[in-house]
Amino acid sequence: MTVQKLPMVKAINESLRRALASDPKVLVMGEDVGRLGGVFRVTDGLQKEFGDERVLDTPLAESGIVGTAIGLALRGYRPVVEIQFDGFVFPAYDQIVTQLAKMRARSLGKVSLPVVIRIPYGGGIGAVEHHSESPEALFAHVAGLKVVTPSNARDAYWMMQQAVRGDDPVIFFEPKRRYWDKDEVDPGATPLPLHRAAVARPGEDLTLAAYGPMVKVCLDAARAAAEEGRSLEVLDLRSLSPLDFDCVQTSVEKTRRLVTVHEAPVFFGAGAEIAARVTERSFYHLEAPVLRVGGYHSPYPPSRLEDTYLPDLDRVLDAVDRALAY
Amino acid sequence: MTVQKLPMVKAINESLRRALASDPKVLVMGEDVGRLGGVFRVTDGLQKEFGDERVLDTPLAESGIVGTAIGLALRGYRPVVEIQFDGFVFPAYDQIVTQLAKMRARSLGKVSLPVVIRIPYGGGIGAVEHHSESPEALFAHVAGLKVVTPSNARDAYWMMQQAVRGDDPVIFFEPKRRYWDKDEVDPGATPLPLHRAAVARPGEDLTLAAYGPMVKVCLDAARAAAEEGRSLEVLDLRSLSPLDFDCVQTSVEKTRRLVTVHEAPVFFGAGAEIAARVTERSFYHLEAPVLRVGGYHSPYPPSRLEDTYLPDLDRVLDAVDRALAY
Amino acid sequence: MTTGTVQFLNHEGELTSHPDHEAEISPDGLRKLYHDMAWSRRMDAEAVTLQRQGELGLWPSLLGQEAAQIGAGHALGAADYVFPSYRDHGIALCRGVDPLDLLRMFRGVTNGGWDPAEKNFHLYTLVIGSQVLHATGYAMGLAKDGSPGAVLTCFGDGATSQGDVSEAFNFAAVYHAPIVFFCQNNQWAISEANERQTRVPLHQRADGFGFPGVRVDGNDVLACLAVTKWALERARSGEGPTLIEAFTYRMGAHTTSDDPLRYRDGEEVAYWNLRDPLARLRTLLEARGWADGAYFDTVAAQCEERAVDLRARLRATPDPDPGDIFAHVHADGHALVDEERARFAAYQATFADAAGRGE
Amino acid sequence: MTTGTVQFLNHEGELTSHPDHEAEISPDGLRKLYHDMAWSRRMDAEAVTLQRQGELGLWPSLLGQEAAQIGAGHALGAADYVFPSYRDHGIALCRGVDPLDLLRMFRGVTNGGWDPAEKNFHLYTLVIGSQVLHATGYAMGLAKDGSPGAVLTCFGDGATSQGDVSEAFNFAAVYHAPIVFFCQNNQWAISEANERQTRVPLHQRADGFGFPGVRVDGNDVLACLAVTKWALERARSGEGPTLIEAFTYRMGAHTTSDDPLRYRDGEEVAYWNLRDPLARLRTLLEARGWADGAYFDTVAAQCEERAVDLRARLRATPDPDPGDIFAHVHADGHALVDEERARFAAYQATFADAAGRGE
Ligand SMILES: Cc1ncc(C[n+]2csc(CCOP(=O)(O)OP(=O)(O)O)c2C)c(N)n1
Ligand SMILES: Cc1ncc(C[n+]2csc(CCOP(=O)(O)OP(=O)(O)O)c2C)c(N)n1
Ligand SMILES: [Mg+2]
Ligand SMILES: [Mg+2]
Repeated sequence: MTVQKLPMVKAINESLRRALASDPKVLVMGEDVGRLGGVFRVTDGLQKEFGDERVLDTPLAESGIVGTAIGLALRGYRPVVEIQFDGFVFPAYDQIVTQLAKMRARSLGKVSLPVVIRIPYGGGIGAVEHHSESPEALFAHVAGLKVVTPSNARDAYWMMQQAVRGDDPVIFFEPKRRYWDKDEVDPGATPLPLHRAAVARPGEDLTLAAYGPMVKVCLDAARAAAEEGRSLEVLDLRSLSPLDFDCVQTSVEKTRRLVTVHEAPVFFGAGAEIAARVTERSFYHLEAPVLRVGGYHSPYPPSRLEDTYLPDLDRVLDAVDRALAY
Repeated sequence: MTVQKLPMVKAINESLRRALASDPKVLVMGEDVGRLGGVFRVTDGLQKEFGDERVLDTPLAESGIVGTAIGLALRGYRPVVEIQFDGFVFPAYDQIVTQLAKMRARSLGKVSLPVVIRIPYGGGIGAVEHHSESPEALFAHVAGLKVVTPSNARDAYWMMQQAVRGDDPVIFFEPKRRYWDKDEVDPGATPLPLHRAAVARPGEDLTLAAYGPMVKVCLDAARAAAEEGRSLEVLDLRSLSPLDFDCVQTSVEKTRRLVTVHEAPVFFGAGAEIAARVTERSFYHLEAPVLRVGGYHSPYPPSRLEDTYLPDLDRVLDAVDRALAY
Repeated sequence: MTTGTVQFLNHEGELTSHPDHEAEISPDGLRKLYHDMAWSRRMDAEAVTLQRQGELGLWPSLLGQEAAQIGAGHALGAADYVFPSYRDHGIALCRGVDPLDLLRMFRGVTNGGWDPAEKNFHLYTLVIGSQVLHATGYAMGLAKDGSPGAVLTCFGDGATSQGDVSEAFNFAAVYHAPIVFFCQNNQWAISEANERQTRVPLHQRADGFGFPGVRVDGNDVLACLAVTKWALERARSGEGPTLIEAFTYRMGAHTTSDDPLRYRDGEEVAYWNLRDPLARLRTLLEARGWADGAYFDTVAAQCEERAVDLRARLRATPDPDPGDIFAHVHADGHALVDEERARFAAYQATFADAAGRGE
Repeated sequence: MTTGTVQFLNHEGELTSHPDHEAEISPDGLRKLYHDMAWSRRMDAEAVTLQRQGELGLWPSLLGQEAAQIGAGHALGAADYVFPSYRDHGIALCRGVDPLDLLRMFRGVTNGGWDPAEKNFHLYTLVIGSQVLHATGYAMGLAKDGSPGAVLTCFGDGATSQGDVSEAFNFAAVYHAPIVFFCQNNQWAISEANERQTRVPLHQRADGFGFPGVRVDGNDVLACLAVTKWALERARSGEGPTLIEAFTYRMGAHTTSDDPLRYRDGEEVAYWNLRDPLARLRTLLEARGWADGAYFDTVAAQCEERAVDLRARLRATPDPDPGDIFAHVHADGHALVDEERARFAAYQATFADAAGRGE
């Protein structure tokens, strides 16, 4: 593969192809990932290229998929598991939380489980129930897991490379509404470390901290704010566990104001952790409380209401206004 | 039942007995809850008294237990489900998150699911793996659930009464290390509303916000601090979803300093939500950042290390010192 | 245990027999079955069209499964309760559910919305297998109540792989619950053929849990009706659960988002086209002289009319009230939800204000 | 399919036969089996005592299940891999696991701690049923590797109710994995008798997933050995999974925390005491003159010696290093864990300082 402009689906596809090609222990498994190439076509063509011993269409059982992936990892394989949609990860939650996350500690480090669990997540695609959720906080709270989420195709490519090569379980959240956004992917580049946040847009007056699908919304907000003479810095957190608090701290100690943005409900969400920790780290620097923009504390609504439910440019700017008013 | 001094196990037992006696639709179900009376004896004698059509020993399958409880609730029953230990709730997590929590909203309010899920939780009893965890944040983040946890026998009695009578699903966390602590229970008293926090000990200099097993630790810390002339206010939150932020706010605007304490890992834990919201509500009142004391971001350790892992009086006082140093 | 696949109407439209079961055959009954199958097919086609036109977000077509669903639907008594999956439009119609309710859900107006107790037809469940446990619990409740009803729950071949479904089988067996597990084996779970889900015929799964499993020709409405009736009767009379595997075929795409050309060949589809559940019943009705061209024209015209009406009603469906986001989360209220609802209202008001000020 | 319960040694110590299977009988082999059963029982009793003395937090006794475990353990080849539950001390011993490793876990020194790859014996799993999926995945891996080994996984009768176990049965069947599901049906899941878990004999569960299920007399070490060997051989030669239900009895409490007098009667226990797996083998050995009093005395003395040694080693086991809390969470590090570890060290140091200053 050469330098190409790719949509995120294709970038992940290429990254998986490279992983499969370069390490015979890498497996791809999940529902419909083989013959169909996944409902989003992320694994398109991989079974054809690598065979059904490497790319497995599994029975329809998420606990079974993750549970057998753990067994395969114990046998030396490096499974990359697809959960078809965010809302369908919960049948596998027990295996993830009690087994995948804890087995290394349980074995005092004698066992590693290099399993990547890919989860297309988030809303904004007009889908039916359970197809638009953002359950990342439910994984970030769990010790033993790493939780990452790219916001663009380039990061998706590289972060998948890094996730597959690492020896720890990684929950890899893919923002499905950004699947078709294109970005330049250079397979020869040197990527940022997996758990490092990025300054997606520098600014002076206030920091917007977002990840995954909301980075674009924040960039749009920053552009809109710029027209009104406000300089917003946008952070793309990229990783939620660990979370690059150094990056957030540096930014906040410059701008003195922070707004967090995610699709998931605010209550007990990532914004809470960021607000709490940044306030502790930079107490005397903050001129306003950290404000949080996110989903409401209600089940994800039917699609005709999702535009109302999801944070958008207006809601971000509203929070910006409120933060700047302090 | 008359006014009695009861340990928490017995208080919950009496509360369930009363619920079973006063409403024929109330059921108790779970593993070993019938003939054995539960591994902690919380349901002791109930099957004998109400028969095995009301108190059901179920197959060993948590998803099945919660899933059938949902069906029973749809049929008009009010099941009180026991999960044997905190670490075993995860096989039921899918049913809880995608069905129990969401069905009412899904039906536009046409269906209610009055299901109570009892979960003995927390550490400090020298148990083996999976028997000492505090997964409350994983439920509080989920819209559609109510999450409560008593810290003492009296509250346990009343909160169970209220949980069973309410029409919403309630995750009822029972602090197992406080099961044998006694308190006076008066079945004729008027209880505090279920989701109201309580000032467990008034104070002036700093607020300690805790719940469940950590309330006692905080009360001990407050007593110790008092000897050094420091007046700590201890809040017993009692409910995590909803969380009584008015109570916390009132306290913090008086004391101007807040330390949260829980056994669960700090990262993405309840302390984060409390810190974020209280800081937002009372930004100009706070003289120090909200400090959080809790578990580390590692799987709950083997029991010989749990005293090191769990917040104790010293760690609470250390945080108090740090908060007061601002 | 029933032996072999139960079939009463083969794909050539001829009546056959089975040693263990009996079909009820009356011209009137057959016409009613035909009518309901035709309407479910027409309604389904309308929904597919509406999706193509952007009126629905998604539609899972029942095309090919009409016999299974209308057969099962006709077996139900008034006191029986159904826990459907998401493709069971035919059963919904049999229960008297307004198809608009189904369409509203796939339009994204609600995530369910109808009152399950009204027609004893639970909301659709999208998480594969979950409802099978709810159904089992409900059946346990029926038994506790001494109710004369039984439960029928629907799920697909793929669903049988889910732990929840096995747990439900076991709970139902252990508690001897009055329930019929109605598995529509349409051969495919999205792109995965049966052999990716199971090594053996699915009705066999029941053996391991201790209740009978029966395979019926799922494209034979008579067989589906007879066996479901028998199984419901067993349930009602305290004989416990039954698993029915209705062996059928998903003639269309998994949903309107799916492209089956990517994973299955035309030959297979052609094979099953010959086994169309409606065609064989029509052949029988015509052969026996129980219905003629005029009858079929009338049915088609009726269906057409209702489809037009359905379309009009769907188009007139208003978008949901944003307040729905907060309104139905809890029965007894929740301080945070209330707070967010109030803040949301205030925030919305700023736009109204802004608009009012002509901004 | 094997018919009936496989048994070669009845509870009176007489050899019997079975049409489908064959026992290997040699004085040497039987003595070795007896020895291992005796040692596992003695080791187990020592652990119970140690728990009573406060040296262990908990102990799940294998009492009564020695034949099942030693039989299965002796069937294993070096390349085979075991995924145990938490009561499989006998199999652990057969694999060469140091019993101290088991005790350390129940002492609360570690949540596992041994290297599973060293003896091809995975860590104990406490969440009921989870390991059965791991075992299945591992077996899928063996097959991919073309390895000569097979997997044996252990679980209880209660575990069969868990969705994970059914999912594992199905994955194993679909992928034709080289695995033996070894279910020790000890009649009880804590306080719940078999009829609360299942309506039919558990070996029957396999039928529904498409592989053979066999019931063996779980108190007959010869039957357990022969059938497990046969099943492992099937697995290794590409014939797929087998479910073995070893029909045995938990003679003691569920764990040292349990009081079985609350839920089962003495008659049942007495019935099973007569079926003690060790007693019947001893009867056979004595009747045939393959072992005499002196032999049994020697075995007892050896076991005693090892038990004393084990106790001494356990007592000498140091408490774990608090650093263990942070040391093994991740292979590639984690900034937050590192930060917390550093803060923890600094905090601990304040106590050392305080102590140093004589406070
Ligand atoms: C728990 C869960 N996992 C995955 C999905 C995504 N999904 C939707 S339908 C489907 C296939 C279902 O196949 P089957 O059970 O045979 O029913 P059918 O669609 O053929 O009627 C899948 C995998 C889901 N809805 N729920
Ligand atoms: C998922 C889960 N639920 C509940 C428990 C609590 N528990 C521990 S052992 C046990 C009974 C297990 O019975 P069985 O499978 O027959 O095994 P046995 O103990 O008899 O060997 C239960 C309910 C658990 N460990 N895991
Ligand atoms: Mg299907
Ligand atoms: Mg057992």
